[in-house]
Amino acid sequence: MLTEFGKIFVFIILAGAFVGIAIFAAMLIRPKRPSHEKDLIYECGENPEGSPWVKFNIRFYVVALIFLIFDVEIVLLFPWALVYKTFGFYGFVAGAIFLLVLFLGMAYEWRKGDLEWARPKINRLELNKLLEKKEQQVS
Amino acid sequence: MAIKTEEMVLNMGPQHPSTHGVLRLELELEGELVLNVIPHLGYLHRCFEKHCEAMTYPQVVPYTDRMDYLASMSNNLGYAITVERLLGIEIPERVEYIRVIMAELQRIASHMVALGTYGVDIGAFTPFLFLFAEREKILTIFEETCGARLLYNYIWVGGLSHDIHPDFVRKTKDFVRDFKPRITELNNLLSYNKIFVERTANIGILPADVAINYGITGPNLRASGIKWDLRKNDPYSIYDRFEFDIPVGEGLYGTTGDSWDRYYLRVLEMEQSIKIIEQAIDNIPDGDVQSAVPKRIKPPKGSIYTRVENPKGELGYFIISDGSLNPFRVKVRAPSFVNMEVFNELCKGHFVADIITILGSIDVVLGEIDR
Amino acid sequence: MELYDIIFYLFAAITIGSAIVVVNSKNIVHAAFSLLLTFFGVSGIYVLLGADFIAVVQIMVYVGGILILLLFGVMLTNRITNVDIRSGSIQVIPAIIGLAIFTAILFWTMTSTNWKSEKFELPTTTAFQIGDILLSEYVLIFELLGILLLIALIGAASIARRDKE
Amino acid sequence: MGFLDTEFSDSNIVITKSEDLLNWARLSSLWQLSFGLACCAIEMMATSASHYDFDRFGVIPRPSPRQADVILISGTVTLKMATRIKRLYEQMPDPKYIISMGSCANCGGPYWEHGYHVLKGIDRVIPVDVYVPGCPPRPEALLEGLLKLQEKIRNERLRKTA
Amino acid sequence: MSVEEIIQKLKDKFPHSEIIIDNELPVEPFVVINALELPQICKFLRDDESLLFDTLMNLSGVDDNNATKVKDEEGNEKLEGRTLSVYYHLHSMKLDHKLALKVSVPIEKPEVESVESIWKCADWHEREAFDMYGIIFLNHPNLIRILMPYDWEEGSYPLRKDFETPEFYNGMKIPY
Amino acid sequence: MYDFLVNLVGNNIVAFFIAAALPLFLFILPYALLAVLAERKVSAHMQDRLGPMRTGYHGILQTVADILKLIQKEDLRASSTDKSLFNFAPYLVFMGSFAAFAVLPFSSFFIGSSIDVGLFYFLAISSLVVAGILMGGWSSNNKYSLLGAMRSVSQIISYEIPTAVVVLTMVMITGSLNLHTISDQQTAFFWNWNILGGTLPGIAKFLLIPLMLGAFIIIFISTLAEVNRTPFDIPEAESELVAGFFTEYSGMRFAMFFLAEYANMLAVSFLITILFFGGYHSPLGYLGNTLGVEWLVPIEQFFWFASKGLIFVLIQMWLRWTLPRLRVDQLMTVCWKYLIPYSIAILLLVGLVTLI
Amino acid sequence: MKQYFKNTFDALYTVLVGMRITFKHLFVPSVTIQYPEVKPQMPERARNRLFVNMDDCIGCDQCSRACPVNCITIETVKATPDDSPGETSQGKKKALWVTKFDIDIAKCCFCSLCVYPCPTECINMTKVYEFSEFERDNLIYNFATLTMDEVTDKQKKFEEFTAQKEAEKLAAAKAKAEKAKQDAAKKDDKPESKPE
Amino acid sequence: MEVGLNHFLTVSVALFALGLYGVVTRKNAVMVLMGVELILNSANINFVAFSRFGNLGINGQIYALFVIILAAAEAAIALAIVLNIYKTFANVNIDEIKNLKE
Ligand code: SF4
Ligand code: SF4
Ligand code: SF4
Repeated sequence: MLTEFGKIFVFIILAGAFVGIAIFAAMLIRPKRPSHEKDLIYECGENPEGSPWVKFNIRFYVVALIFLIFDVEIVLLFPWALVYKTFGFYGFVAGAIFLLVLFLGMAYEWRKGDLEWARPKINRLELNKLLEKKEQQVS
Repeated sequence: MAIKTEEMVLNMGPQHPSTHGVLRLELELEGELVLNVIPHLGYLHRCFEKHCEAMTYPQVVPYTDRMDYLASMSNNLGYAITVERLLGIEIPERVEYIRVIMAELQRIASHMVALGTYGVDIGAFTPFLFLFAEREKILTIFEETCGARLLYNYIWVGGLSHDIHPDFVRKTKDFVRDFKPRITELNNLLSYNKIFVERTANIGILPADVAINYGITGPNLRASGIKWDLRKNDPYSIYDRFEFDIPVGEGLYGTTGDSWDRYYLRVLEMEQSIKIIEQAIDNIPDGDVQSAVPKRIKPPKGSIYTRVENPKGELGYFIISDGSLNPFRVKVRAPSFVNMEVFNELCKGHFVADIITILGSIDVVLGEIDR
Repeated sequence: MELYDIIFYLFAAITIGSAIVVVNSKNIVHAAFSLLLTFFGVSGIYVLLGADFIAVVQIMVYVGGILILLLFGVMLTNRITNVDIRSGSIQVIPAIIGLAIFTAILFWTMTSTNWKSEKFELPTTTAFQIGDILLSEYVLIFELLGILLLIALIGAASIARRDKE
Repeated sequence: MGFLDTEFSDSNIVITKSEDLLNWARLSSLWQLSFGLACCAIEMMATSASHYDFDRFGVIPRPSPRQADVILISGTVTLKMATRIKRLYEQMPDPKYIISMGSCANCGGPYWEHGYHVLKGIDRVIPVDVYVPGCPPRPEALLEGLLKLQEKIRNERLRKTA
Repeated sequence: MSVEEIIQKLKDKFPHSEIIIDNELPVEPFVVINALELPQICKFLRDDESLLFDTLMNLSGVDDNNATKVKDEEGNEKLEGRTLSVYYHLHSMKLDHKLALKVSVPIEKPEVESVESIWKCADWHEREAFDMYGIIFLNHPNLIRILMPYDWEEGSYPLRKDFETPEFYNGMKIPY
Repeated sequence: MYDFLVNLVGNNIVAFFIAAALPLFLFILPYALLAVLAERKVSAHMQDRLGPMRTGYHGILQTVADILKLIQKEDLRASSTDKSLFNFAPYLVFMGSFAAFAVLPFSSFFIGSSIDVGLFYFLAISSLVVAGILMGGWSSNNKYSLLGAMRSVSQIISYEIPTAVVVLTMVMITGSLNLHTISDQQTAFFWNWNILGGTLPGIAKFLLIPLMLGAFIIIFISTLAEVNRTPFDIPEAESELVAGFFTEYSGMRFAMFFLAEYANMLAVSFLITILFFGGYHSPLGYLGNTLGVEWLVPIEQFFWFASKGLIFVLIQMWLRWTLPRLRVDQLMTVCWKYLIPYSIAILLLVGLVTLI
Repeated sequence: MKQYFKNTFDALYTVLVGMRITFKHLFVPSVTIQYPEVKPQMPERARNRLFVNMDDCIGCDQCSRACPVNCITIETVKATPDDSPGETSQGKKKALWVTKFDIDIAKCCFCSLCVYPCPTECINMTKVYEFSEFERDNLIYNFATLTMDEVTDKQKKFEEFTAQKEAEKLAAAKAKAEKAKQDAAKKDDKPESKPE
Repeated sequence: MEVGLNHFLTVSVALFALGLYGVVTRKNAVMVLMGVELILNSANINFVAFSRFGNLGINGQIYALFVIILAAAEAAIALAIVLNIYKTFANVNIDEIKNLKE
């Protein structure tokens, strides 16, 4: 007998099989005409300069980090949300405190600016300085 | 930033959905932050200036069409005025009126494309199509009069290629009437949309002094708060007879001279153009539009620099004549070419997405940059 | 063999097989993605053990959170283009020997102990139970976990941000 | 070896029918590489705008060549651009088609004589399927070119032509 | 201010330089100055209270194609004296007056001082003039080709009157 | 239906394979085909045009042609991609989005799997999609892909939090994680729907209505972001990143991403339907019940479920063709600074209200 | 704080306004012209494919000279008087056989500059815009009505004619010379005869 | 043989051994972290298995939940530290960092 999770598993297997079959079917039909250019990475028709596999903005990392913590807290809150009514007000307060702690963390991040994506203001002064320097060179 | 993100060089273009043609931008990125933008031009360099030297004066006109192909009429007009001044001929009133109306219609059409594609750049596709549908009406008017939809070859040295179509006045009036509510609609749909405002306000601020030093002209200059419009400040044709305002950027949602200002200024300019058309359309005098067209254009030896207010900015023609049938040298001061120069300065320190925003707000046409 | 057994062996194979890839793969990104399979397999094992809530938590936290974070960490600290990504191993032979001994001991203990192995019938859904216990017996831990996570958040974020100042 | 790569020496009804079906699919879903070069590109945009509506023919712009079927060379091809176009074309997966739109793409157009930096015809670099004349071609002309291309696809056969 | 007044002013300021007003041409007079003094004069033009030329409207290179035949000692005919010129069109937005400058340099040594540091917009214009005529702008920060491909034939400047289209570029045939 | 199939086939596993395949082939695929067409038609009419017209009557076969064409396309993979990951990513993405359908009750008669942690599972399984996207984007070895994948991932995970918080709110109201139970609670007429306060008694119901409205808006926005739709489609923002994480994909693999995208849209629409709009329940009672025709009821239920879900899909499309898109930092701002605080506030208020 | 709520409100409000507009447009009839079925009416001045009415063309080469693109190639042969190409519809006499009148439409930029100078208004722009081709060479339009044979024929005739003329001329010259000689002779004679 | 407690424990032991192997042998700090995750997972299997077969009851699952949460917190902190190490040494290979420390 299939359990309820078994059914989910069936769904997943089926999805995988569907993709497999679709791609296989395409393989039977589609042509294959390799060429050198097709082997290159697309970059608007230019030669790709350098690899994309470089370190990217740490912002993404920080987002993932905050997400992880929040995720975990939500995981903990699910059982709470299911049963807090049976505990009445006490149950609610227990969860509320937990939530407030969560909120505190968020407020901290907010204050610290971890939720911003830093954007230096356009430096007008620098531009002017640059101009001045150039002028001095000239004269 | 905690970890120094490595610099990454990203190519945008020449084939890129939003570089408005074949511009190639080389972005030096630090993560998503742009450190430097190096525009690479010339992907559409069609040797305009060389062609001019091989053509006779009237034959150059079709080639001017193909520079700023979004504003062919204005290009024609600039060239015609330049050569006329070189020749020193007088133009009939009727021609002047028609020219002004045409140029203003063209300005509206050009701004429509600018605004529409700007919407696409920001991610709104619908306004683009609405504006193109409106633009189609202008094109129909043009087509009826001169037979072509995009590259008109209409304004000739000394006159026009055709007289206006009998329906012209009525259709133009219809268009003007129908167009006003569409501007409101556009504003509601796009200009005042919070997301749009957030995307464009305070992005790519161009301060007035920098703008002047970089020689920026046209809507981009006005958006920085400088009231400077050649139609008023250095009037050509018969612009001094009309009443219209020069809108300037006010920084309604952000700082003066930001992308939103540049965008919105074009909306305002369309309104002003309509005002001019309304004044001119009823007063077209009678006359022959080809009476002043010289049979053989052979200007005296000399050089001249003339500028007109194109939709994109100051379009200047510098013509040296050596007294023969062909110009000796034609140099075009293309507004986009000059406006584009400040691009790097505007982009520094913005995100990748803002590059598109800024580029769209400058409104460049590659045909004009590369010529 | 019953279906239950087959599925168990399937998941066990997925888990252990991908775990082997994780510890042996030269390419660190491949290792991280095999970790995905491991987590998935472990989650399947939880389901077989009747712990549905834990199984879903496993997917949510491990796959959706830790794995992504790990991947970001990998992408942040490695120049993947060059050989650096192929993170090598050290002391393979001694490790294997030591581990073999250790595993043998563990295994021996495991099999020789007479576990009180009756099947403890779990309710069909464990989420309610977990909630109940969490709010009664472990309520202090529940709150403490909140604070722990807060500290972790602040700590991790400030470490990651440290040299901004 | 896919079906489309095989060359059948003779055709039976199954092959013809499936050919027809596949051809029909190809011709009614021509995704275009969104890519404009010059003035013609504006008319191309006008063609996809409301009045002419490219979408009616199943043509939608795809920004990446990997997902495109047809490349519309809409405008002047300069020497600097030609290599890029070639690469973009090459990077598209087969089967793929080219429409050369406008005088410039056909043969250099108004720039054929003195254009030291203009490629005189895109067919010097990549094989063109349909030439649409005009400067710029009216949107209807472009649509007609598209119909011509559909015609061509409809008549494509896997059978070896003797 | 009219051109004459401006010239006078310039002459006063730079007494040793040759500043010639060239209005033999009927339409627009311009001021011919020495290529090497250009930056100083330009800076003066921009900064002087009564001039304030704050924008450079246009900068164009021109191939004058004015070579004259000269006979050297051995009697061989030689073309000589061909110059390349650069025209500057200045404009003052504040005071609303214009001025055109011209400098000419021999084609053998086409070197002009750059005004990029005075008017930023000269940057690309100068690059274009370099690209098209091979005029070298000294002290320009980044004088490379702008419109033509970077790997275009060295020393081949398309807008010079004696330019000949090369047969091939990167394996592509150029002439029709 | 499941029992019926068991009887028919005799083996319940096979029966369930068929039962699971049914939604896939009877619903998801036709839906996806239609949705793509609808998207094009709706957008076209919004923009005063017509949309596909020439394949079949008014272009109804357009997507069929698209798929048939995609099958014929060469499958390109640049040599510098990470081969195995590149190949595997579409599987992962499609599996992730299809597995979500397993727990959705299409009608009281057809439910894939009625696990007791269904709601929670629904949130969790989307992490497969996240991993798939990251995999595809990274392995493509393309800058646009990688940037797109990064953005996409951080966007999806960020917006998972407001979604989860709103879901949590709903769990507090319904006291269940089982989607089937939640749907069944909102039976009978539309005033029992959760958006109108659910089945809560008395004053609490009325207090809940504004809160529910807020919660609905929040979850709608955040699910919009989770499925990468405008105004949150920056990962595949054409104007910046060409095509986002699937820039390098062609042919059938690309079609899988495409399909998954539309399947995702539908899945989240269904989730909203179940949580707020009564799931498969009819707003007006059943014709089958009044007529006494038993077998009509499930069909009606299915109809209501599908149409409610499709309405939300249509609203998603409507939004897409109206709005410009946000920038990546604004996206984060919207999520962290607006949606999450609001949702947490709603959560606390709901907690108080339900205790009344 | 106030800003915070204002932002929230603004965002929702403007989004709704936008949605209302797009919703309204859902019911606006579409402006699309369904091209292959419905063909738009061309304005009478439409500038599309060129057409040359060869009956009227006098081969004056004006159009070719006006064309900035040089896409008109005209070759003519002078007509011989016995084989006149006739008259144009306006009654102008043709003096040239147009042996070649090619317009390379692929190069043409549709500027219509060639139309104006034509003295007989025989070159004009039509409303035909659908003429895409699979081969580029098909885009070179030959308007000359003469067949190859005729061309060679005309050329020959012209050559003959010129040759004849030449000959005539020569003859004439000769005759003249002769005459002159004779005259001279006569002159010579005359005085001789005068005294007679 | 019917699948029972021992089977699960075997998987757990195998996972533990592999995790330990990873921790001991891998040079890259992130890889070490992955090993740790494997170990934690193996422990979790034990908890859950005992909650099923032993007398731990629902408590076993609670412990597993706590372990998962701790693992998350640990991963967050550990990765932050790894990043920091990387920042200072531009390297995350453990043996090399040892050398660099002096
Ligand atoms: S063919 Fe004409 S319209 Fe098209 S790009 Fe060339 S010049 Fe422009
Ligand atoms: S329309 Fe223009 S380009 Fe075409 S043949 Fe006539 S003059 Fe030449
Ligand atoms: S101008 Fe008219 S008559 Fe003269 S050659 Fe051309 S077409 Fe013939």
